[in-house]
Amino acid sequence: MRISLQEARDRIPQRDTILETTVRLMVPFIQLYGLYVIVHGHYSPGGGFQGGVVLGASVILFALAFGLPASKRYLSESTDIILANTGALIYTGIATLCALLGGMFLDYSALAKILPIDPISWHSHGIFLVEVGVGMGVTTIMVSIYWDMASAGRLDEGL
Amino acid sequence: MNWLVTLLMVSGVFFFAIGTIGILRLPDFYSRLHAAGKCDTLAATLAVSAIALYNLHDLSFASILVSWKVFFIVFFIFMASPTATHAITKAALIVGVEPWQRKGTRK
Amino acid sequence: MMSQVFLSVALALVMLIFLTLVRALGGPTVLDRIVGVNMIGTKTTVLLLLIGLIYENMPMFIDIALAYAFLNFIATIGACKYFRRSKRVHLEDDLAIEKEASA
Amino acid sequence: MKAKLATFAVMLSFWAILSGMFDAFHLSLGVICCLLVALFSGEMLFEGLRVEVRVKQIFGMLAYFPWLLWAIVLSSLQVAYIVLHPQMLDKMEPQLIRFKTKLKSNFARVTFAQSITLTPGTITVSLQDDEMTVYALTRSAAESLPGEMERRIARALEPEEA
Repeated sequence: MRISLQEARDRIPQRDTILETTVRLMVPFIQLYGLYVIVHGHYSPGGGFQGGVVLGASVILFALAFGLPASKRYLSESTDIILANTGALIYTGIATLCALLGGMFLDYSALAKILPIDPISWHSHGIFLVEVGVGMGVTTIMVSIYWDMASAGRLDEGL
Repeated sequence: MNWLVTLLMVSGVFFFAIGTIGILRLPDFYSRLHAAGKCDTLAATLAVSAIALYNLHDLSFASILVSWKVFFIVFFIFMASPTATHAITKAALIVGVEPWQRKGTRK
Repeated sequence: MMSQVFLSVALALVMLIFLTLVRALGGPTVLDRIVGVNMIGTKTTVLLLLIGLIYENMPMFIDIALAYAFLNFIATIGACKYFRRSKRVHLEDDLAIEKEASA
Repeated sequence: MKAKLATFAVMLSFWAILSGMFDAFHLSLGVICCLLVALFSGEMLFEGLRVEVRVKQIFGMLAYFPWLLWAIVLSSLQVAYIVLHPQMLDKMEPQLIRFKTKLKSNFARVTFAQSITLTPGTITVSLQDDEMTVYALTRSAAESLPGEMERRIARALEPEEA
């Protein structure tokens, strides 16, 4: 049946079923990809920041498809803040721990005093731990920046 | 094998070219989306599967995994491209972009 | 021999990206620009894979291409969602209104 | 719970493809990452459906996929014909049409909508319950809907009702 432009405009539903179903199928894969980028930081391009961006983008995609309130049910505001602070704490904590144990700031080989494995492998493990912290921070800060900007700081309906 | 890869790749570029000419030549927004949505999906599928096929020329476990990863991009484009087209069409309809009409026909 | 094929295909893609840029820059409405940018994103994904083949460093460039494909899709959806709110999509109209206001 | 386990299995196979490294360190990290994703988005892949239903749908999609690929080739050739035709404006007659689909499940409807977007001369504008609004480029494309594609999707995804 042929219809006019105005009629089609009036019939656009509130919830977009096509977008929602596709996004549902995509989000877990994007999240796992983000985690993969964080974990394989020293073999492939990437690391904490890039993986965090992909992870944050997956939550933003969820928020775009289902609306801002649904995304706040998915990742609550308090969890978001706690994760952001934990991420920053991991980064600075490890860096300061190195300094306290007698090395330089972010000098991972000093960590060998806690757990005696050779300093070279502590380098890679230390970088890995720091990147997990950076990833957590970037993810949650990206999500909260999106929340603030999409709803002009009111954290209500949003885009 | 090399010929097949070349053939797939050239046809991919051909459809990319069709899509590009399409969005440059077609008269209105909605018909441009036709060129963008369909041709780009097919072209990306052809080109990316050619890359996955070429990647298998030294057959090993690692290269098979890499080819699977390349194929994942194909799956993703297959899901993402129609969804993006749909979202853009809907946005255009809501903001009220007028479709092109042939002279003499009424809506 | 195959690397020559890949190189010429990559060059052709770059040319097509420039042609698409015409629509992305000059499209009459904002939504035309979004379509143009989305198409450039698809071409860039393929181009990244081709660069990976040319430099024989496939595993690294696949990661970049995958991330690019994800972010391209998310950016398109986000831009659509944003411009759905604004009722004026012709940038020229906006410029004209601004000119009137300042005059 | 079952949905979470199934998500975990799917994620683990995806991790194996992504990572390609099977030493103990990376494998254990992979298990942790998959667990995290399964905990956070366990319900997302299955949207409240039973796991068996989703698995059946995936196999139905595999059966339907080759035909869809062929339809996309045809549609791209048609776009090529219109685009390269010197008087292309004569070939076009854009129109919006609306029709009801017979498909029952959400997934089948969305598959149908996406397939319409990918096949000759039509783009899905909106989908509300069983009503679809489609923008068609030519009259023949508009008249061909719902047509054969709906029957094929019904056979692939909803075999018990066909």
